[in-house]
Amino acid sequence: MPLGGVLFIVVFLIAFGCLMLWLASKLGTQKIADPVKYQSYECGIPVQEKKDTKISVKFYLTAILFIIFDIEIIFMYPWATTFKDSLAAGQGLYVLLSMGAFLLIFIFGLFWEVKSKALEWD
Amino acid sequence: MTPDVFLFWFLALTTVLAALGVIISANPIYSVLSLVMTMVGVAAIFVTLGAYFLAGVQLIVYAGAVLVLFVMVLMLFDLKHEIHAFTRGPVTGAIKIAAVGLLGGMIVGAIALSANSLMKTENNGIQTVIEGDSTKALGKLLFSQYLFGFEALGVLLLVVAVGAVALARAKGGTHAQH
Amino acid sequence: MGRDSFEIIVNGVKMIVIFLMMVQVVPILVWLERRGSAFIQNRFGPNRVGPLGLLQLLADAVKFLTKEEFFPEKGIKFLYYAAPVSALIPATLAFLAIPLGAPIKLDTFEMFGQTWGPYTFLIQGYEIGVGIVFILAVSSLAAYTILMAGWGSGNKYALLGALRASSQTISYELAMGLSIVGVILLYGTFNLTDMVTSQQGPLSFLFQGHTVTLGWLPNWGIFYQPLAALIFYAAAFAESNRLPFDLAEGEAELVAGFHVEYGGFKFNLFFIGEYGHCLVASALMVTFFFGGYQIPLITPDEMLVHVQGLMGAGNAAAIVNGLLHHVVFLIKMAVFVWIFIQVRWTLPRFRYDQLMDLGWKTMLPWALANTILTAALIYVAHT
Amino acid sequence: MLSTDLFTQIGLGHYLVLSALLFCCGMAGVLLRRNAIVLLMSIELMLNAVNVSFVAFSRYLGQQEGQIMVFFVMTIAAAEAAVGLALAVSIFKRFREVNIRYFEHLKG
Repeated sequence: MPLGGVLFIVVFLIAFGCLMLWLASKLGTQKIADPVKYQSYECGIPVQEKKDTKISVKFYLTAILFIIFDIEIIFMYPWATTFKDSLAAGQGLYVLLSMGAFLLIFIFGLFWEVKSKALEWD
Repeated sequence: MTPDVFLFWFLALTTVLAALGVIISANPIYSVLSLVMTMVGVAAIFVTLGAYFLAGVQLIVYAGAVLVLFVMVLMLFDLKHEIHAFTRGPVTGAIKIAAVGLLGGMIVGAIALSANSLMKTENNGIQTVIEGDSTKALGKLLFSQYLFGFEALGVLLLVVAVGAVALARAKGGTHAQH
Repeated sequence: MGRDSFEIIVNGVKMIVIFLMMVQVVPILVWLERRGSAFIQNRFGPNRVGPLGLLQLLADAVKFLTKEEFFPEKGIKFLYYAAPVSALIPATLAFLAIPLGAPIKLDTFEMFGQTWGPYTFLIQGYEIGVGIVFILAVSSLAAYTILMAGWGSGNKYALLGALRASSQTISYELAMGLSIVGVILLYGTFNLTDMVTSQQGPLSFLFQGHTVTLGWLPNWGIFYQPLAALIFYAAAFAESNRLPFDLAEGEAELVAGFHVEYGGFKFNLFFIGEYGHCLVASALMVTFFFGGYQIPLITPDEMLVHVQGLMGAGNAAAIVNGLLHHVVFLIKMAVFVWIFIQVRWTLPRFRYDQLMDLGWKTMLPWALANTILTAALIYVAHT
Repeated sequence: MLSTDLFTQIGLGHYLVLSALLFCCGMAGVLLRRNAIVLLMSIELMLNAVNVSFVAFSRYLGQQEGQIMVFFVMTIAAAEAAVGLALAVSIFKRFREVNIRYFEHLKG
């Protein structure tokens, strides 16, 4: 049963990773306490504390568009597996056209996103 | 105890504990990571139910896409600490928990009471277990009986794409002042 | 020892062996990468420790293990340590689902005074019916490793690097997923073993009721889906965050992206994960487009007959046949891994806007075009 | 009548109870939490609980329709998350906080 195998290897990997980290911490050289060493690494200049780092909302937009298009792509998978079977069953044109309509919506969405400059990074 | 039974109890326990983690942890980052755990557990439960393709879709869509969005949003907001993680007032809180407990008890009781009739349907079922090529059957059904719903979802996704972009787009970053 | 527990132990050991193979390949790849880059840039590269610098691998391992344990003061302990441990999981899970060699069909044999029934031993961690979907699903979980590392380090550059890396990964996941639709259309299945099986023998396909055969070409997917292969491979480069797509890390100019605060073995675990993605991408490339473990123009069954002609019938011949195909798979995979290295030291890096434009405005439309074209061609060919 | 069958014979009822538990967790989250994003996550949890029962029914009644429904529910849940988070972002931009008590300022 594949699920058992997957669970087994996940548990094994976690154990392996933890063991390695533990081993590395035991074998590692002695710590030399120095408060500066444990600060965030910002290329040597003193750490700057700004209340809010402005992060572009583009990252978030990309993620939203990713969800939408990802689902549309997932919808194509069952279609792709059954396409040859449908052809053999003589329903080829029907399935092709119904997917064609879906693809048209997809293309229109992609076209709109490009046109509306939602995908522009500057 | 057969492996299947062990798997079910193991997965059920993990999933429910992770789901509790979502609502209990005060830091939203831990909430969302627990939710990832829940989603992975639900996907594994789908596998034990023989819905292999759906399990994959569950991982790709929920764990891979939707929750990445949640994590990214939380990181963009950079919510260091939450002062009011839970609703205030012990009385309202107790009432709410009682309501949830009542609902849970009612559902579980209903299932327990109807267990006999459920078992009967199970025996009368056309075919108790769907084996093998359930993905292909899924595809065929999707493109015959449920074609309209499928196309409608395409349109829905288009509308959502347009709407979400229009909502979220503004000049500047997440911390723009107004 | 019971029969069931024996099988479970054999499968467990097999999975661990494949995982260890994957881990062991990483230092060799590092050596290859350093020597290869030196060769490309007309330098010597590591050549001091051992012959050809081969013992450098061992020295590196010792160095990784003896680094000081470090935890940044603003870090979040759980996330900081969980990220490198979980970095191994997606790549390993994906790699174990790929068929690495022809299945070995064993007849009954005697062992421990018992007769063991006929087995089919797969050179594959576990066979999953919906192979591609499984691989896409587990590799989509890789984004969490990056985000957890970025957040757990408590460093704003690490966080920015993590956001950039995950944005880039998900953007190219679209192109990758869409290019696979063409592949699924071609083979009509999600199962990787079935895909490999349908690529056996010489190139032959059905066109409007006639069977067209080209005896001198193998029946590989690359001849049906060249565009999908190109898009898939390019997206795989972006997915594994390697040059020319290593914006997030920028090893040479920027600090290091999401793993600024990591060092020693924790960094090494990320490193193994990253090379694991390269290996998975190369292995998938071989499986989808280059006939998997099959020797060109000869099916595994025909090869088994040849081997049996040399060694006589029996289990030994079956094992040799399986291992032979495994070696063929590794050779094919090595070619693609080498292209990964070659490209890294040949092409300069993109700008971030160019990267996003390439993913969304070039590769996604082309993958879409490939899907439509494939569907139309299959429709024309089958009517 | 408490026998070990309850633990060793996994049937439809077990999956339904699991689904109910997950649903209650989600509902408790919606009622008790104040962070808008956690609310959205709890809603996702409830939708997932429903998916579990759909798949369980589909399996034990031998009908594929349940799986199709799960497919649709997943799509709609993802769409809902996308729009909900877009709203959360615009609220955050105004008030620098995603607590639900700011939602009431949205009218007009």
